[in-house]
Amino acid sequence: MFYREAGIFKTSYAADQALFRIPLDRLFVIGVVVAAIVVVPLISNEYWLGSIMIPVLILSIAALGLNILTGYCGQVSLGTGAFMAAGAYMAYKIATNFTWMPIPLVIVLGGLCAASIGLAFGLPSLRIKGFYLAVTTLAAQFFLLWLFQKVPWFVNNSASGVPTAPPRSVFGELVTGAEATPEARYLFVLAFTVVLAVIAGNLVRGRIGRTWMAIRDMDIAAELIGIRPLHTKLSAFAISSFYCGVSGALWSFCYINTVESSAFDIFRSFMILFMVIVGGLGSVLGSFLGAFFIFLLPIALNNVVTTFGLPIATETISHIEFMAFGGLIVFFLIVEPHGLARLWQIAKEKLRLWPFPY
Amino acid sequence: MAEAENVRAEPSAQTRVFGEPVLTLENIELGFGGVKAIDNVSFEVRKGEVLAIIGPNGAGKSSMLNCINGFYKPQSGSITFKGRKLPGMDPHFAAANGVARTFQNIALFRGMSTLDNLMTGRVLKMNRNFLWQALYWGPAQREEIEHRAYVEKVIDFLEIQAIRRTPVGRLPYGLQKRVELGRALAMEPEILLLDEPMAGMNVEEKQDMSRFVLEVNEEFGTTIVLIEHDMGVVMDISDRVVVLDYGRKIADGTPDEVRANQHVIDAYLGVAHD
Amino acid sequence: MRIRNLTLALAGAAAGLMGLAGTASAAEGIYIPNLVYKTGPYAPSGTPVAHGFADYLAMINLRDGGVNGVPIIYEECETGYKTDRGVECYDRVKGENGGAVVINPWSTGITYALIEKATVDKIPLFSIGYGRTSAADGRVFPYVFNFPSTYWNQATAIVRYIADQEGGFDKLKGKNLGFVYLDHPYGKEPIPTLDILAEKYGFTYDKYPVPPASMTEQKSIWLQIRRSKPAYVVMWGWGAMNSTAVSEAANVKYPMDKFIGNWWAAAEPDVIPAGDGAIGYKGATFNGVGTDFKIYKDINDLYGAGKGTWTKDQIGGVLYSRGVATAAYIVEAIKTAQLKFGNRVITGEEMQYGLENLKLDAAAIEKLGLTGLMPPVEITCANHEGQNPAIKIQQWNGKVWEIKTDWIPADTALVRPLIEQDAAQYAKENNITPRSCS
Amino acid sequence: MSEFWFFLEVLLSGLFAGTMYSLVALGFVLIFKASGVFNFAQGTMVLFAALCFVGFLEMGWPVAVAAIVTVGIMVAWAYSVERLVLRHLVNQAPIILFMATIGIAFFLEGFAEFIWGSDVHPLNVGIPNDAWFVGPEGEMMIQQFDLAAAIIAGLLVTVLALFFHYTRIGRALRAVADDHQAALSVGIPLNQIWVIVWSVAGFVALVAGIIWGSRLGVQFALSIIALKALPVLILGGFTSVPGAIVGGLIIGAGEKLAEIYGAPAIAELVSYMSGINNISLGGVEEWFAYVLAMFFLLFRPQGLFGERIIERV
Repeated sequence: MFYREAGIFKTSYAADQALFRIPLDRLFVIGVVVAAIVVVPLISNEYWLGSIMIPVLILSIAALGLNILTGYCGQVSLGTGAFMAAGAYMAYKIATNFTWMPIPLVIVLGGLCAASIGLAFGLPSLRIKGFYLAVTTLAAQFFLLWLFQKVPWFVNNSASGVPTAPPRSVFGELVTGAEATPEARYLFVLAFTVVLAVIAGNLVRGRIGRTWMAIRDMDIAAELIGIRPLHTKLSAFAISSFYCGVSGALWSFCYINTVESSAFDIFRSFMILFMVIVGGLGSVLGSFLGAFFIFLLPIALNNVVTTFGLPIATETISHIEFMAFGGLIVFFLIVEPHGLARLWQIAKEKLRLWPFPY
Repeated sequence: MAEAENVRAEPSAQTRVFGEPVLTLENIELGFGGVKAIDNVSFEVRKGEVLAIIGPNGAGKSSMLNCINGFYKPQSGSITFKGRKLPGMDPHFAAANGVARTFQNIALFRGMSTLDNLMTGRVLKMNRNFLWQALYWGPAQREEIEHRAYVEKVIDFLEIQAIRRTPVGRLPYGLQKRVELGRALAMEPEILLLDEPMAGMNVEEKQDMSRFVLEVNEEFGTTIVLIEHDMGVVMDISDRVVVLDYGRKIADGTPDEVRANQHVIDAYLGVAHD
Repeated sequence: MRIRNLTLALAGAAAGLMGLAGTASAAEGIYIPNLVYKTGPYAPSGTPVAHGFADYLAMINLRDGGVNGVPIIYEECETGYKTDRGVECYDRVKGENGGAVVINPWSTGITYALIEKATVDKIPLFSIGYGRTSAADGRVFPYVFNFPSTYWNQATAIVRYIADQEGGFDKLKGKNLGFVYLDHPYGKEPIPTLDILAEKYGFTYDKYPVPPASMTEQKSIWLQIRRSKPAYVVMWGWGAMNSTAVSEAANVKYPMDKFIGNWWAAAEPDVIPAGDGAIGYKGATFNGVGTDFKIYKDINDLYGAGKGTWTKDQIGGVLYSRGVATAAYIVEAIKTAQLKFGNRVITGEEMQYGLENLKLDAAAIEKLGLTGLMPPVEITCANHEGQNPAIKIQQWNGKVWEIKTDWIPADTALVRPLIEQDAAQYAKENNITPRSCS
Repeated sequence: MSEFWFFLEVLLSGLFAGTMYSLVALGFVLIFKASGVFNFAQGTMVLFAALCFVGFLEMGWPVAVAAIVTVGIMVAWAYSVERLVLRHLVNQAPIILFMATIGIAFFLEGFAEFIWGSDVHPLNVGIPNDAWFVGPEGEMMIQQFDLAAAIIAGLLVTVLALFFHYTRIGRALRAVADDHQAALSVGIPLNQIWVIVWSVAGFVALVAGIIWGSRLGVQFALSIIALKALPVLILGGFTSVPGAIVGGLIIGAGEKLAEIYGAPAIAELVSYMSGINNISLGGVEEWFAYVLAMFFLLFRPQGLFGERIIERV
């Protein structure tokens, strides 16, 4: 009743192929974006904005990237962290060597560097499938992190190997570094997130997205109708790595302020894979839901304890967190392989019928 | 020939005359390990005809189609297509030059809707680059709409309007077969390869499918190569029949000729091979 | 007990998101959050430190009713030694309970990530014997403290110890040493100093990095050490890496008394898994070990009152003692601040004053009952690592760590210019004008 | 000459380290063979089994009792995995099952720590820990521990091979590995088979855990080795027990040789090309196995002992 799609008729194919085919959806998403720009910074305190919204948005970008590769193109990757690291280190290198360059461009170039590295590591995907491919992405994970750590050139020969992200401004407002206000950093990250989400939405409903899904669903048939597997898989690797790279660069520049390889270790790769699974494989919305859920779960657990003063040791919470992650992954794979995004869809279907169950 | 014309919904007045061979296969050999799947087979496909390949199970029929659109590379022999004599077809070259096919076990993209499945058939005809697509604006959008229009024609033709947005994984078997035909048609094929398009269908569904095949052949002038086990259907709709047995060609001719061929009768009645 | 905890936690988890609203309760007290790690591969090292720290503060609350009567509010946030979790923890705790007065990141990576943030927020970071060495330059890093010694000074002191063993610095000439380190910002810290020392004294050293992802795979390193037979092996290790290194060293029959760990690589969890093979292994330390200090009377009272945070038979180890020492420095710094600002809840900014003017001589430490457990320090505006950084060498005898030497002074004349140089470069890169300390 | 002995020592210790990888990989292979599941949780099972074992020992139980009870726990674990997870994921894509086992691994990791804490536990079950010196001047050292571990691993493999070939359950397992549907149709109870094979994998995990644990102490970092088993499997092929052994040996030896001989050579090359001195490239071991596996896959996707797959439509 509240949510309706009946009675909405499209008179052109353009309208029928729009990103959001139902006006209510479109309104809702626009509303969310507007709220994210205006309301969130107003009502959030520094902790919420700086320690929750910013990292969640950044991780959403990485989850989007992995979802393109795994959810849409069906290639499992355990190397997300490495591609994030590539973006972060290259963005740092570019930002410090070309100090005149506007920071958004720096971030995008960092993403492009990650994309080219992703391309290289995507090459084996032509011959290798399934978890065999997962192992080659592990090679990327370990090799790249080792490389960034070993070669002092990447960190401008800094003694500790953990350089600080340089402060940079957009429109005269600092957006990176510790002195940038959380509001400025948040809006900067949000801008990237919105643009990249729209691009992802466009790509997956167009030709490229269809070729990805064709390869995912049945690669042999796809090849026989003329889709080139190599092109398709490589484009997914490149675009996915671009997203991861941008996310990694933002992580270093707008969140932790240092370029540090341990921020992009194998654990990070797993976390992002979890976000995609829990959020929903093959869903743009799911990437966001998954990122929120996986990031907030441990923090929520911790907060319960501190807020209510429950007599639970910190380590116990952390153990519970591990168990909860594991349990949730299994739960979602069994009960709802399409993740939170599918639950959202079901909720919408329920709303459409409400209050009449039939 | 006369047989075939009888069952056509509107028998054409003139005798069906077929043009040049569009595809020539010469001395094709294909084996897996020690097993010979195709043993020195040659035949040609002529423009505008409906060619049936028949034979008992394991005769090498599907392998033959796989050679034609390049999924398998024959160990020897040649395929002449579009004026090029190739040792084996390249799948992309085949698809780009109008060879489309359906599969014995449905090979649809199960996670995608009917519409998207059909749109994948248009992939080779779409060429806006990545940046336009990322924006989904201007040329990219125009292109999408243009191809959507064509796909909608196919949808109308196959009468599958109602399942446009349904993920094909949820469709019943008969409809899936139809969607698969639709995906092949969306490629605007010159040669359509159908691998048992009517397997597992009931009589009504078979009639529908036969009608679609013949209409495609007549309306669009598409050359059709099909594998089918139902002899009634084969004899009714094909212009020419190639019979394979144990990887060898044992007959090639009009349905009537084939029906009278002693080798074919032996093969089907199970006379011991020497 | 654990099961009950689990059910409690699960019940609470549902309400967790509500808790996220971040209700900053305004409890009256000095708020000291602690970024601990009691889980994961580094937990064996992280757990005792956290308990020592927590016990000392609890003891102060129990015995004295707080610092000069102002109670301490203590809270832990689990980081798992992960930088991003550490940053999140910092952001979460910094504003609670009226604001954190000091932050202990307990990880070099987290320290690096927090230096700028903490400076902006005016909350002192106390990285005791870890973190960024050049933060010892208080002019560039006003809010970072790393006394009683830094990695660079420790490296010089260890080399001095080796020279003493060999009979003088001139005996180092031509010697070959091995340096086994965790391939992580922490492990790489002393390398520039070692380079300079090697050049100055004419010795060479081989670097053996241990990747964090496979800390327990050190076979090839120890094979190389067996081949090259370095005169001494110095280790900058952490977590599971240490115990593996000690086991492997014993396996290849490396003379254990020539194997010296830094102060994070010489505690009980590092040697116990290696069994008897570990006997003779040496390590640097800046704190005492054992329960024979006067202060343990009060800590035992704490356990007697059932308010201890650990089990009583586990206390007194190297890392536990370090936690105690850290907390003691913090309490004394609070007292210093209260001398100036009055006996009330102080702010982070006031705590910065307290730390910067902290002066603990032997007599003061004796009064605290901590003689031998922690070294005297004197902090100034410009020098945040203390005036006379020094270490002791301890040795594992199969049962306990025994202190073998008196204080071995670091070569501050060599290190200080390096610190100032690095700090100046940092200041330049980040457009910081060093404050004047004169 | 001593350089030669050193090379031999490196090679040998690499091979010994390889047997450790093989032990972990063996657990993977067992489960993969019988259920087509790539069990990412095998490494965590090693940790969990070792923790239980050492925990019981510390309670003062005799070794045999502790071992038996631990095996019992692993069987119970196998049963609950089958009951709660695998049963609900029959007929899912392999990759879904793979991801589910990642979930299982996380759960078990948290659970193990929850029950047993995060401390390092020394473990001594009486494996000799001395060394022999071989060569004209005793240049080469052979550690008795390594040798003992290799012998145990060898015994285990032999026992498993016999089990697979000569017992009824073993034959049923192989039938299931070949074709689930077919095995079901001849009346082999799939669920039961899965429980058995996960239990056997649990037993292998216990053996691996005891050996690793006696060398390094039972500690949390044990679960990290699970990842190393992946390239071992790639080399050996997922379905081959001898493959797991050979793959482990190749990776073990290759890693050590790459670290000791390869890394300095590359470092020299890099510093020659870039003109920067004093480049240290240690830690090659961290990625060597994965990169080796990746290149290997490019040329032989089915592994050393795997069967070639013919694609069909």
